[in-house]
Amino acid sequence: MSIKVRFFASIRDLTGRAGDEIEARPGLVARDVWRLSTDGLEPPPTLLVSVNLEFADLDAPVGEGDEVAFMPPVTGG
Amino acid sequence: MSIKVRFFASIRDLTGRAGDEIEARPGLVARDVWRLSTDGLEPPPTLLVSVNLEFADLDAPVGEGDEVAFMPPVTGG
Amino acid sequence: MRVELRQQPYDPWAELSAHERAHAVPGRSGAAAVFTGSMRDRNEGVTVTGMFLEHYPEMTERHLRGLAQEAMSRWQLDDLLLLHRVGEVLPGQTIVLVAVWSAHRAAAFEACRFLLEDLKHKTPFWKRETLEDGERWVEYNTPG
Amino acid sequence: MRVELRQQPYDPWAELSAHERAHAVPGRSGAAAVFTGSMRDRNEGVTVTGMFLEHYPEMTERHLRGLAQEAMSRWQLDDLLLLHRVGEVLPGQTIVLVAVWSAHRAAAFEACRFLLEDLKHKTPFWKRETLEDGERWVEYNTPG
Repeated sequence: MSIKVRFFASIRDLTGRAGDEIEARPGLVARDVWRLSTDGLEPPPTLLVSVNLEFADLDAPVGEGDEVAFMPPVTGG
Repeated sequence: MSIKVRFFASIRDLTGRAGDEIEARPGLVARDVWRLSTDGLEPPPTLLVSVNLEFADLDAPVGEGDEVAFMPPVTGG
Repeated sequence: MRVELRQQPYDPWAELSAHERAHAVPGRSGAAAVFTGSMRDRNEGVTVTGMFLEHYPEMTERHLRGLAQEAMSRWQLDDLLLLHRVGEVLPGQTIVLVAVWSAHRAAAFEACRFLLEDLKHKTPFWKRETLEDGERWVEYNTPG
Repeated sequence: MRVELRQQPYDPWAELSAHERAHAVPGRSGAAAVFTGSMRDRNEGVTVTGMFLEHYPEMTERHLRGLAQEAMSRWQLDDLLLLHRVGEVLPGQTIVLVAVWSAHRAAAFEACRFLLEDLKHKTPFWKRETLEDGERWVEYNTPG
């Protein structure tokens, strides 16, 4: 099992990719997932994070089978 | 010239008439018009008054050619 | 900007559609806020079978024109539509339609609510309800 | 209660008319509050010729269902309709339609505004504008 990573909108442009798949390891948090999938890119201050379709923060724990997404501030409506 | 008096909704039911016409005299205010057209009925505490199609109060001066109306709280919308 | 008193029932969505077809500049207004108020078949726990909406024609029309002008300039609206029934109304029929168009949502929401609160508390309309065993005047509107 | 994402343009007034015909109980709801948001042809002083509305399908739909449920129970609404475009949008087209039905006006106004503020600030949608000389992401929504 692994962790599914997705990037949306301007964050996808920033990272240059729509998603990633990384190996799950004990003790990972969302910030680690960002680091591992972006070659150490600094997370933008306004970055939004979700874990399994719910907003979370960069310190949220993530594990096997989780889907972690990174996105910019939303602009719908 | 005289003063035209109109009663609306439950105030018309209270006074038993839709309107009146009274002789203008110097120094009249809306309260006098009420008294003269209603046989001394006490004005209800929630009574609304208009003079020439604008809300006014019972102390508003009225004179020749004016239209004075008495009505209950409004309930539109 | 259009303000009308209506003796006959109307379909608020058809009115809005027709108004936009006639007046809207495509791409101009980012926001429209709309309120429709309809006659309920119950009020204060009692079945209501009909209603008569009385008004003070000259004053009501004058008041509504001034009100619409005030909202247009205060919120710099692109457009405004206000329809209000008078006379006999039946349950389920639309009594009031208020619609405002503006560049952004805050102005649209605020102006729509402002117009409705004035209609409820300052515009000369009076409702007389027909109940199963008689009639009664609605004595006051509830706070917004 | 109905929540839908739409790939194709829609007419908000026709949607409301059809929804009421299908779902409204005549005489029940005294109030309906509606908001429509449309694409403007200018934004921040620049001409905008088109827009792509990106979303996060699984999360956006899940979020919207939860949001609608929350509004329904918090304001004890009679009904709710929420439509939102995704994909390519052109100036003048309706992006969002929010409509709520309730017994009284305060609940309708408040719920409608609550839904719209969530759509603007918490629901996963992102706008990419097409300008005359390129494209840009809309970076943030203005406060309500």
